[in-house]
Amino acid sequence: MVKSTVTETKPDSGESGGAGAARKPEKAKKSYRPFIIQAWCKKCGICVAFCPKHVFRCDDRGVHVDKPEECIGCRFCEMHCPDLAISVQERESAPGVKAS
Amino acid sequence: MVKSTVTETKPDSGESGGAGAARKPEKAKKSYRPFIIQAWCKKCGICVAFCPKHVFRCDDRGVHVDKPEECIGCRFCEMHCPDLAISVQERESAPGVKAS
Amino acid sequence: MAEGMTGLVHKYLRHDKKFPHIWCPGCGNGIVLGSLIRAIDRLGLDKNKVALVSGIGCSGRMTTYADFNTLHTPHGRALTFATGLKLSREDLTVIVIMGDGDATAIGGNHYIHAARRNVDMTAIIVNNQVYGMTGGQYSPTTPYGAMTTTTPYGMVEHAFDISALAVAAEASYVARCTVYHAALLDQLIESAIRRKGFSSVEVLSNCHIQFGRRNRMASPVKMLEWFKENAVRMHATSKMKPEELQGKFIIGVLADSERPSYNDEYEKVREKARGISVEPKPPARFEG
Amino acid sequence: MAEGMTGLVHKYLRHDKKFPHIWCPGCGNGIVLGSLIRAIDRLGLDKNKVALVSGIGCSGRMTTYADFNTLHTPHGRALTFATGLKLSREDLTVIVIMGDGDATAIGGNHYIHAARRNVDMTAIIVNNQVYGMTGGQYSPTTPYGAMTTTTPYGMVEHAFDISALAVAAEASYVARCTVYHAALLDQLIESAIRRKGFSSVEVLSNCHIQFGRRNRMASPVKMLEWFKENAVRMHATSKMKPEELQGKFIIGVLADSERPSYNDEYEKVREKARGISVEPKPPARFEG
Amino acid sequence: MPEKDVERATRHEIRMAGSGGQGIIMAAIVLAEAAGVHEGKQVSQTQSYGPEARGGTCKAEVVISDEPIDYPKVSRPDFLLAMNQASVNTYFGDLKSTGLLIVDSTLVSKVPTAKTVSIPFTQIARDEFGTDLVANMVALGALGFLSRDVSPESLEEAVVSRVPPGTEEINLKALRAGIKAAESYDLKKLPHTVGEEEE
Amino acid sequence: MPEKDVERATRHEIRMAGSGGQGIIMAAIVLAEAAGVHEGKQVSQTQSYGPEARGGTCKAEVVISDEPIDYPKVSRPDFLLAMNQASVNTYFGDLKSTGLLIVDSTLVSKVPTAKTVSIPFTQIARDEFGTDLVANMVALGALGFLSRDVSPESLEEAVVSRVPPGTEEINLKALRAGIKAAESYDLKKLPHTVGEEEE
Amino acid sequence: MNRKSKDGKILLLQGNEALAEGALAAGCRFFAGYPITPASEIAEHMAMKLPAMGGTFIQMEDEIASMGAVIGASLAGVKAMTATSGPGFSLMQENIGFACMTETPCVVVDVMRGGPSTGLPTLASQGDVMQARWGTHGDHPIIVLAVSSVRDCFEIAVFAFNLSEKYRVPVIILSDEVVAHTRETFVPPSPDEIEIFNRVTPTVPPEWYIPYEDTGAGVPAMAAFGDGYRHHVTGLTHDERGFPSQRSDEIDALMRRFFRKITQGFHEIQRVETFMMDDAEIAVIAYGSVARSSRRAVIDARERGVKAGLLQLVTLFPFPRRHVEKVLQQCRAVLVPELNIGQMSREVKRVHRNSSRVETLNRLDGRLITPREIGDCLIKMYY
Amino acid sequence: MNRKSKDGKILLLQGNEALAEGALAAGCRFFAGYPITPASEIAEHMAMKLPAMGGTFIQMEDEIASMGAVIGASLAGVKAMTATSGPGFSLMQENIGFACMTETPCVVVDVMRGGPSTGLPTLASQGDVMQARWGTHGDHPIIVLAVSSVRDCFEIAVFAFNLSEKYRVPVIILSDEVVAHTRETFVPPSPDEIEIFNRVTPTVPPEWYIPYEDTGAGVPAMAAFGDGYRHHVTGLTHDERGFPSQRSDEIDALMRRFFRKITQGFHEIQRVETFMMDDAEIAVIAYGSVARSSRRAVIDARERGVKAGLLQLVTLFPFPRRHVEKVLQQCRAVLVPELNIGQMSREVKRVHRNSSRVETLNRLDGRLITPREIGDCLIKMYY
Ligand SMILES: Cc1ncc(C[n+]2csc(CCOP(=O)(O)OP(=O)(O)O)c2C)c(N)n1
Ligand SMILES: Cc1ncc(C[n+]2csc(CCOP(=O)(O)OP(=O)(O)O)c2C)c(N)n1
Ligand code: SF4
Ligand code: SF4
Ligand code: SF4
Ligand code: SF4
Ligand code: SF4
Ligand code: SF4
Ligand SMILES: [Mg+2]
Ligand SMILES: [Mg+2]
Repeated sequence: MVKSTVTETKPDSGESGGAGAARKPEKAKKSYRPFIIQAWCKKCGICVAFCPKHVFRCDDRGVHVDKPEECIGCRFCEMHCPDLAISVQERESAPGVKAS
Repeated sequence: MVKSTVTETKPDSGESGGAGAARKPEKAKKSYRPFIIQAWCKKCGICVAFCPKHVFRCDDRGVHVDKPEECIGCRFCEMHCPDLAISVQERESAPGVKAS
Repeated sequence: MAEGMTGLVHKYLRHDKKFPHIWCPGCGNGIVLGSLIRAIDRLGLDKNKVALVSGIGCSGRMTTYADFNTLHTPHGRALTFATGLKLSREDLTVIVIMGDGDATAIGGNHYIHAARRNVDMTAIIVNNQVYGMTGGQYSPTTPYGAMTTTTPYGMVEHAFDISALAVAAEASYVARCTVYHAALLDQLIESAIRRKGFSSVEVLSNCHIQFGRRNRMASPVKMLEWFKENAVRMHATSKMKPEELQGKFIIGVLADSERPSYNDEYEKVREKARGISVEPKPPARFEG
Repeated sequence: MAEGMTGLVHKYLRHDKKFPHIWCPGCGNGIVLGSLIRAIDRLGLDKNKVALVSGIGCSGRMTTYADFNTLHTPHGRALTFATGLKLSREDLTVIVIMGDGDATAIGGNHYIHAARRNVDMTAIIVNNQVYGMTGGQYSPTTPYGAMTTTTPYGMVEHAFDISALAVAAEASYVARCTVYHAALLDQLIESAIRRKGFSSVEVLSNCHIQFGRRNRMASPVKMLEWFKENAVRMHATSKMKPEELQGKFIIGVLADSERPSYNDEYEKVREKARGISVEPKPPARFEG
Repeated sequence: MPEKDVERATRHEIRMAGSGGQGIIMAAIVLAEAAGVHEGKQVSQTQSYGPEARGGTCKAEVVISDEPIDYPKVSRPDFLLAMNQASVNTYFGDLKSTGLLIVDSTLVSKVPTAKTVSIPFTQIARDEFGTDLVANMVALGALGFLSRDVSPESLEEAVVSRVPPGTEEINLKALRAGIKAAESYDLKKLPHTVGEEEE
Repeated sequence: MPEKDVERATRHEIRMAGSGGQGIIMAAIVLAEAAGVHEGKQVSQTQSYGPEARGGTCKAEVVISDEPIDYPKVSRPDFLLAMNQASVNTYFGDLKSTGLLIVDSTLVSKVPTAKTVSIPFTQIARDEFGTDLVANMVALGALGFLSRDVSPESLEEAVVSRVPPGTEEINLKALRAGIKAAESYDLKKLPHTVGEEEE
Repeated sequence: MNRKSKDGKILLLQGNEALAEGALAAGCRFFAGYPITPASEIAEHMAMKLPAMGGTFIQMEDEIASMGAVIGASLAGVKAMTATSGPGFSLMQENIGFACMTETPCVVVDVMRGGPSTGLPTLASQGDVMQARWGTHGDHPIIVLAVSSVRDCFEIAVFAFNLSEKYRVPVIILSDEVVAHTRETFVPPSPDEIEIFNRVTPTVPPEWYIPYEDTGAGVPAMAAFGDGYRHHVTGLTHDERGFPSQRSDEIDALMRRFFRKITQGFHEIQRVETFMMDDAEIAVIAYGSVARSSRRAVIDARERGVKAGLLQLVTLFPFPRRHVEKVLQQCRAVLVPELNIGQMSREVKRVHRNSSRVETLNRLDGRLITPREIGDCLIKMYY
Repeated sequence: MNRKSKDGKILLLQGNEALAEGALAAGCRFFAGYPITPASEIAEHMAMKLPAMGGTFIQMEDEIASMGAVIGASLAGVKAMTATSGPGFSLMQENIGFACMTETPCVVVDVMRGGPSTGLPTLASQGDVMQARWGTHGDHPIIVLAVSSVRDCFEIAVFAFNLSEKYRVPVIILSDEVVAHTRETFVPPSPDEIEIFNRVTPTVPPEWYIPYEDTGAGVPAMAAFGDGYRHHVTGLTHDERGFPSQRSDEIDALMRRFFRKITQGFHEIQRVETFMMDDAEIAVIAYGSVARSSRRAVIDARERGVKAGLLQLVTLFPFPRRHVEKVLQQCRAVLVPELNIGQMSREVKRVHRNSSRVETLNRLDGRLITPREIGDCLIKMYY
C-alpha cells in the first residue's frame, strides 16, 4: 500500500557539518575515504543526500561508497549517520572494518 | 513561653491603599467612619498600624475605633483587614452594623 | 444592606456558616479574599456563573467561604480540574486560587501547561513563600538563605520567579502584586479576569506565622512593611539597574497580550470536524 | 582500533550486544547519540564515572546502547532519579537524555525544578516535536497546526519554547541545536557537561515516521533540510525582527552563567551543621 | 459510666486544653519530658487540634505511669487543665470522679464542680512578666505541682531543655510563679470527687 | 502434536509475518474487513510486534469462522504468509499439517516444505508499480484468493475503504496482480500436507 | 470514518475503538488523556469523534492532569472518561480517590499491559486487578468491570457510564492488550436500543439543596456547576452540605453511606456470565481475554467428556460473591486462570469454605493463556 | 538536638522522630521528601540530622520526584528513604513499581491519615494497608511493616532497611497519626547493639558481573553506579544482564524470582508479636496503634475472666499466614479491629478455614479504637 513517497533532495553542497562545524575539511595533503558498516546501515539516505562530493550512491542492494576518491574528509556523513555506520578514515583503507 | 514579640510599627501616612490605590480619599465634603465587626476581628493590628489618621486603638479588650472623626475615607483599613471585619461608611453610622 | 466591605461580605460570603475564617490573625489570605470579592463585584458577575477552584494549603480554604460554585481539589491539581470545568462549561468564569507550593512545587507543571494552552481562566497565586498549612517547610519561592523547618541551616535553593515562568510559557496576562498593595490588587485581578485566555496574578502574601516568625518578621505589620518597602512598580524598572532590583518585588502587569483562547480554538476544531471526513489513521503502533 | 566513528563506537557502545539499534532508519536519535559520544570522548571522561539516565520514549532507548552506568527510568522522571544519583555520588558525571514529551509534558515540572535547583548535571532533550514511541500523538512542542494522531484536525495548542522555560527557571547553561548541525551539537554538549550546575541542550531531531510523515516531511532528508533552512544562530537574532524569527529555530548558546551548584551549596550546609547546635523547632503543626 | 479499663493505680492521665497559640502542647511536652526523661517514668504525650492554623481549640495529653503504657491516649483524666471556658465545657465530662479540675480563672468564669483549682494564669503572666505568652508555663508549674508526678527540679530541667535559647529565664520564672500559686492552694479543702454522687 | 482444540471445520486461521514497515498489519485488517464486513463472517484480527519502532519483526493474524470466535489468536495456522526468511523460520513449525505456506520469493530463498506457493510479491510490486510499498497488497491478493475465505469483490471493497484516499487505484491494481499471480498456481500439484508424515 | 459497510451496519473495530464508541453512545462528551500503549487508540478515536459531536477532547500534560480534567468536566455536568495503562493508572490514583470522596461520576479505562513499572508495554497482562480496587489511599468502594471482546467493550462502556451516573462513583474498566488490539466485527445497536442512565439532578430550589444528603438509595442528587446550585466540593471529609467536617458522627455517616450505596446495588452492579454451567462439575472462573480462552477450553473439555463450565466475571469489584459461592458449592473443583500471579483467585479463596478445590493457572510473560493450557488443567483436575 | 537528658540516655521522642532516628541508625544517608501531615516531622528531623552525618536531605517538588530521587540515591549505593501520607503515597506508586522491577532497596514510610483523598489530614487511619500491597500496577511482591510505638518506630526502621537491603525490595513502613505524634521516652541502643545488613555487592571482576543473576537466594549482588560495574537498569522486563527482553522464558524467570526470593525469606520477614496467647481461647489480631488499644483490652478482658490474647502483626505483607492460621486454629473466635472498613480482616478471612469465628471492629472517623470498644466486643464474642 502506498502512503506517500519519500522524496530525496539534492545534497547539501558547502556548509558541511552544518553551521558551526567543528571540523572543516582538512588540509588538502591528506586523503580520506568513508567506510560503511553494512550490517548497521539502514539505508536512510542521509549520507547520499548530503555528502557535498556525492561520494555515496544508493541502489537496490543498498548504499555504497561510490566515489571514494572525491572525499574531502568533511565528516558530515560520519557525524550524521544515525546508525553510526560510517567511519571516515585518513588512509586508503583500515584493517578490521568491512568497507562497502 | 516566649517565642518572640510582635513589634507594631508606625502607620503608613500618605499612599493609602498602597501604590496604585483605586480610591483616593474622597471629596472633603463627605464624612466617613470605619465600623468593626468585633466577632470577626482577630486583633491582628494591621488597621491600627497602617491607618494614616490613627483612627484605631488597641487595648486589652481588643481593637476599637478610637477617633472616628479623623477618618478621611481612604479605605486602607477596609481593604487590608484580613478578616473582612471593617466597613468604612459615609454616614455617621449605619443601621445593623455593630460599631465598636 | 450596609455599604462597604460589610455589604460585599453579605453578598459574596458564606459568612453565616463559616466566618470567622480559620486563617491566623493578620494572614494575607484574608486580604486576597477581600480583593477578589471586590474585583468580582466590580465585574458584576453572576455568582451562579463563577467557579472558584482551589488546591490544598491555607489559601485552598478560600473556596470554603466564597458563595460561588466552589471546588477544593487535591494539592497541586486545581488547574487541571479547572481545565475540565471550563472546557465543559464555557459560561463559567473560572478562577483558581493556589498557594505557592500548590502552584509551583507539586503543581508547577500544570501551571506552565495551563499558561501554554491558554484555556480561559484566571490563576491567583497566594505566594507566602512557604508551606503554611503543613507547618512552615520551604517552598520553591522561599528566598535564598531563609530559615524554614526543612532548611534548619538556611535555604540553599534559588527561588522561582513564578511570573517569569508564566511569561516564558506565554500566558496571556501575567501580573504580580503584594497584599500591601490591595487597591492595585483589586485592579489586577479585575483585568486578569477580563482578559480572555489564561491569566495569572501572583500575590506576595504574609505568612508571619510560618515564614515571618522564623525570619525576623513575626507580625503581619512587619511583613506588610517589607512588601511596601521592597515593591517596585513594573514601569519603574526600566530605569533601574539589575543590582538595584536585587531582592525587590516587581509589581504590576508583566505581560498582557491577546491571542485566541483554547476554547475559541477548539470551537474551530468542532466546526472543522463537522465539515470534513477524516482519513483512517495509519495502523502502526509501537511500545511506550 | 579503527579511527573515526568506528573507533568511538567500539569504545563507547555496547554495540556487540545491541546494535543495530531499534530506531527507525534515519532517526535523529542516532545522530544525537553520535554527538554525545564524541563530546564525552573529547572531555576524556572515565566511562565508569559517567551515568547516563533516560526516560521512556524512543530517545529513552539511548541508555541501552551506551557503555556507561545507564538508567532507564519511568516516563518523565529521569531528572528526579538523576538528582538522587548526583547528590549521592558527586564523582559521577550525570547526563540525562529525554524526549520532548518526557521532559516537557509529563516531566515538565522536574525540568524547571532541576534548572532552579542547579544540581550539577546535563539534560539533553531530543525534541522531535511528537510522541514518537507511542505512535505519533502531539507533544507540548508540536507546532501549531501540525497533524498528529490526536490532532486529526490540526494542533490548536501553542508549543512550548523549552529552552525559554529553562532560562526562566535560571538554568546555568541553556543551548539549542538541531541534528542537522551535528558539529555544533558536539560543541554544545561538551560545554554543557563542562558547566557546573544544571545545563540543558535542546536538540531538534527528526521523527519523519511519526511527525514528518503526517506533515509533508516523510523522509529524514526532508526533515534535516527543514532544520537547515530554518535555523538561525543566536548571535544573528539581535539583528532580526520578531516577524523574521517566526517559525525559526534559534540555535546556539541561549544562556550561560556561573552560580554555585546545589552540590556545592549543600556541602556548605554540611559544614554548617557540623559546627552548630540546632534549636528545637516550634511544635505547632497543622493539617495539610 | 466509670471506665474501668483505664483506671490503674500507677497510671495518671492528664489533659490540658485551651485555644491554639496558648502553648498548650509545649507545656504538655515539658511535663512529659520532666516525668519521662528526668524522673524516669513511663510517659506518653499526645495532642489534637482543629483545622485552624491558629486560634482553634487545642488539646494535649500526658499519661504518666510506672508500667509500660499500652493505650497512649487519655480517656478519663485525673487532671484537667482548662485554659479557657470552651475547654471546661467540652472536657469536664471526661474527668475521673476523683479527678481535679484546674482552670485559668482569667479566662474561665463558670466551673461545674467545687473540686476546682482556679488560678489566674494569664493574669499572672501578664502582671509579672508583661506577656500572655508565658501563661502556659505558669499553668504548667501549678499542674506539675498539683499532680505530684514530677518534682519542681525535673520540671525546671525540662523547661530549660525545651524552650528556645534565650527564653529560659522568663519561662523558668513563670514556671515558679505557677508552682507558688498552686502551693497556696489547700487541696484538702476541696471535695473528694467532682461528681454529684458525693452530694 | 496436533492441537485438537482449535481444529474446527468452520474456523480458518491465517498468519501473516514479515518485517515492520512491510504493511503486514494493514493487509491483515483488509482481509478481516473483507471477510467480516463484506462477507458477513465472524472474524478476529490480532497482531504483535517487537519494541523496534520500525524494522523489527511483525506478525498479524486473522481468524475467520462461521461461528462466534472465542479464542481470538491463531495457534495452528491454515495459511502462513511469510514476507521474509525470518518469518518462515520462526513460524513454519506452527503451520497445520494440512496448511499452506505462501512466501514472498523475492525475500525468501529457503522453504521447508514442498507445499509452498512462492510468488515474488515484492518484485511484482517493484516491477509493475515502481514501489515496494504495495507488495503487501500483492500478497494479500494471492492469500485472499488461495484461502477461499473471501471473494475478490469483497477484498476490493475492503481495500477501498481502508487505504488512504488517493491511493485506492494503485492498491487495487496491486491486489489484482496478486490474485492473478495466485490463479496461475496449481494447488493440486502440491502435496496434501506440509509435514514429513506424508513422505 | 469509513469503517462501515455500505448498509451502515457491520463495523470492524479494535477493542479500543469499540470502547470509545460505547462511551460516546453512553453520552460521554469529554475525554482527557495522555497517550500510552496499549490504550492510545481510545484517545485517538475520541480526538476524531468528539469535536463533531460538540464534545471535547484534550491531551493533558500527564495522567494526573487527565484525571483532574475528567473530574472537572463531570462536575460541570458532562459525562467524562479517560483511558490509560498501568503506569498512567498508578499516577491517576490520587485523583481517583478525589472522585470517590466527592462522588463524582467518571469512567477510567485501564488497558492492562505487563508490569510492574514500564514492564512489557506491548504485551497483555491482568496485573492491575487488585490495584483497581485498592490503588488509592484510604477506604473507598469502587466498581471494577472487565471486558473480553469488541462487543463487550462497547456494551460495558455503556454499562460503566450508567453505573457511574447512578451510583456517583468512579467506574474502572479493565481491558488488556489482547482485547484492546483485537479487531472483530460488530453491529452497533441503534440509539434507542441502548439504555442510558443520567445522574439525578436536584429538583428542589437551590436554597433547599443538600449536596450530600443521605437519601434512601444513599445517592444524593448532583447539581452541575453553573446551574444555580452553588455548592462546595472538597476532598476533605465533609458534612451533608459539603463543608469540611471533622465531626465523628458526620464522617462516619459519610463513609458508611459510600459503602451502603454500592452494597444496595449489588444485584444490579455484579454482572457475570455463565457458560455450560448447568450441570458443570468443574468450573473455570475467568475474566477479560482469558475468559475467551476459557470458553474454548470448556467446549474442548466437554468434547473430552469433562463436565466443565465457565463463570465469566464481568464485574470484578464489588466482588460478585454470591455468584462465586454458588459455583464453589456446585463444583468440586474450580480453576482460576489469570495473567498475573493470582489476584482474583485470592478473592475466590477468600469467600470459599473448603467445599471445593481452588486451583490457579498463572502466566506472567505477556502471553495469553491458551485454551490448551486451561484444558490440560481441567483434565488433570477432573480425573 | 537537646532532647537528651544529661546522662545521654533517655530521649522523649515523637514516633516520627524515632523513625528518623532508626533510619539513621540503620545507615540511611539520603532522604528526599515532600511535606505532608502527619509525616512532615520525619523530613524535618532528617533535614536537621543528615548534613552533619555527611548525608543529604532534599525537599523535592512532589512525592513522585521524592521517590525518584530515593531510587537514584540507592542506585548510587546510598541507603535512602522517603516519608509521606496517603495522598503522597498514591503519587509514589509508579516509582515504587520501578524499585520493585529493578530490585532497588529503599524504605517508604506512609504515616496514615483519614482518606480517601485529602480526607482527614490530622486524624488517624489504617486505610492504606491494601494500597501498600497493591498500589502499583503489575504484579510484584513487596514488604509492608506496621509500627505501634516510639520504640517500634526506631526498631522497625532498622528492620525495614535490613530487609530492603537483604532482599533488594522496597519496604513500606505503615505508621499512623497516633503513633507518629505520640511522644514517649526511649533509650536508644548503642550502635553495637544494632544489627545492620548491607546489600551484597559484587566481588567478581566487572566483566563477570551479571546484575540480575539468579542466585540460590534469588537475590543478585548489587553494584553501585560509579564503582566500575557499568550496567543497565531499566523498568522494562529484562534479562539477567539487565537489558530489555520480551522473551517469555526470561520474563517468567524474572517475575518468579521476585516472588521466590521473598517466599524463601518468609521465616525472617514475617514478624509478629504475641501477648497472652498461650492459653487464649479468643484472640485479637491487630497492628499499629490499634494493637496498643488491643493489648490494654486483653489485659482488661483477662481481669474479667475472658481468656483473651493478642496477635500483633508487625509484618502485614507478605501476610504472616502461618502465624494467623495458628491463632485461627487455637481460638474459637478472632477479632480484627482496624481503623478502616476491614482490610487485614480480609486477609485473615482468606486464610481461614471455618475453624473459628472472625469478627471485625472498624472505625472510619479518624479516632483510635479504644480498649473499651475492643473489650466489649471480646466479651460479647466470648459468652
Ligand atoms: C499530594 C500531597 N502532598 C502533600 C500534601 C500536604 N500539603 C498540604 S498543603 C501543602 C503545601 C502548602 O503550601 P502552599 O501551597 O504554599 O500553601 P499555603 O499553605 O502556604 O497557603 C502540602 C505540602 C498534600 N495535601 N497532598
Ligand atoms: C506514565 C506513563 N505515561 C505514558 C507512557 C507512554 N509513553 C511512552 S513514551 C511516551 C512519549 C514519547 O514521547 P517523547 O517523550 O517525546 O519521546 P520520543 O518517543 O518522541 O522520543 C509516552 C506517552 C508511559 N510509558 N508512562
Ligand atoms: S547515513 Fe548511515 S544508515 Fe543512512 S544510508 Fe548512509 S550509511 Fe546507511
Ligand atoms: S567525509 Fe567525504 S564522504 Fe563524508 S560527507 Fe564529507 S566528503 Fe562526503
Ligand atoms: S485589621 Fe481587622 S482583624 Fe486586624 S485588628 Fe483591625 S479589625 Fe481586627
Ligand atoms: S478609611 Fe479612615 S479609618 Fe480606614 S485607614 Fe483610612 S483614615 Fe483610617
Ligand atoms: S499559617 Fe500562614 S498562610 Fe496559613 S493561615 Fe497562618 S499566617 Fe496564613
Ligand atoms: S518513531 Fe520517530 S523518534 Fe522513534 S525511532 Fe522512529 S523516527 Fe525515531
Ligand atoms: Mg505557601
Ligand atoms: Mg518526542
